[in-house]
Amino acid sequence: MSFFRVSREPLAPAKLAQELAHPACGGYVSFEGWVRNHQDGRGVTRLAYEVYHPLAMTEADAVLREALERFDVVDVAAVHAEGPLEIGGLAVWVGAVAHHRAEAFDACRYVIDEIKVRLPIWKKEFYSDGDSGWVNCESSAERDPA
Amino acid sequence: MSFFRVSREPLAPAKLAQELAHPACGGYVSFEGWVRNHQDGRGVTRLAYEVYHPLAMTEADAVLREALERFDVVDVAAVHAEGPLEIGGLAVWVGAVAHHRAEAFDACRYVIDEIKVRLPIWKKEFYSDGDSGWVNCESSAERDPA
Amino acid sequence: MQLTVRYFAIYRDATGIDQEQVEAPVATPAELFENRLATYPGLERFEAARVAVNDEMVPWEHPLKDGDQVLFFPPVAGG
Amino acid sequence: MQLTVRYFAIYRDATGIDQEQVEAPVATPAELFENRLATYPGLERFEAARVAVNDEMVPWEHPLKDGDQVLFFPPVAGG
Repeated sequence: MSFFRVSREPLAPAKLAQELAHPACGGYVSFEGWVRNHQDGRGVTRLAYEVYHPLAMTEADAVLREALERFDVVDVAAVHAEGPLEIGGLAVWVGAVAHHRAEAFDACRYVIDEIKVRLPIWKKEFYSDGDSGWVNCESSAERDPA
Repeated sequence: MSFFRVSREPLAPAKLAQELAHPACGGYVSFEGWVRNHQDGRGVTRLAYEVYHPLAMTEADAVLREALERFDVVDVAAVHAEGPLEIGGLAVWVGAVAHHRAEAFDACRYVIDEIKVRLPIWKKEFYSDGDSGWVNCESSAERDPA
Repeated sequence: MQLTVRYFAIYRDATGIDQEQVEAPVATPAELFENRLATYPGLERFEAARVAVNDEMVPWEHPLKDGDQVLFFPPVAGG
Repeated sequence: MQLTVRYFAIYRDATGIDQEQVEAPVATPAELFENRLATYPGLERFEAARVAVNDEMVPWEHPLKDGDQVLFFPPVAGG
């Protein structure tokens, strides 16, 4: 039931929520990561995600399985965007359904926290000054030219 | 910016999220309470919410203001359904946007927790055996007929 | 004391009315509730029941004034 | 040892290639990275960089075998 996908098409949270919906489940918690117009004080105009699919799938499946084991949820799922995104675009969606909302909150948070640090996904930002850069990959040499 | 509404029309979370969207905000967390087909072991076929508007609005405004004060969020909002709902219908939506997702999770959770206990809203359930009852209002006499 | 009393949810079911005008020798909502219970035996003072006067939540021992509108709220169940 | 090496994100930018076949006297991904650094000075061994061999995450000191496919992952930034 739980699913993870990488999508080059715009994510549609309402449809995704429907996939998780279950007549026995009262509580649905979702996280959406929207593309911001700034990062570390710099203006961002757009960005692009690169995903290494084979390991992203393996790792995401592990994360979802862990969430189902650790929390009393009925289902969890996530979708991550790939390719170019505009400001306000949806980079990632995570949904969790549970009988009790506290478990849905915890599971949703766990999944997004783990996705951000474990999946082989890279984000390239394009700045308003024309520059661009891979997030979390700033060179120490560039950072400290002295 | 933050808003609370009572709605007799079906709630549309995607549209509500758009109302909260802000180009500077990366993290959106939402809670949706869906009508379940069971409660305390009884089959539920539908339900109806009654809302006392004047105090629901006052109390919801207080809850949202508290959330904005306690958590580092950019905006929070909530909508509650009124009147009849079918199984799977959306009873309540809460959304929070923040620069950092942890704050959005905390604020969203705070708002739904408080809404459930503080707002003058009552839920009448209709059971599959033809009976009906107001949730949390089971008479102690009925509960323990001996 | 002349009061307006409003009933919600299960209290409306128990009384069969939305609201009524009451002339009663009561000083607080708690006393008013007991007074109404004599008329409507189906009312129940749930532990989680609350009371508002003139659209403000108040304690059950809040002093009532002539002309107040008293709202009896059975236990809520939003969300 | 004959190896396939794949570069992602900033490592692709630094090398200008997606992947290459490498014949190199190395025993671990850590040594392979140093070896590739000699060819591509733009590579940087970030603290959060990771390595996978044949689509499994491994430690930098994982023993390599002939024919392995080595994936160099710069620090990730999903979500």
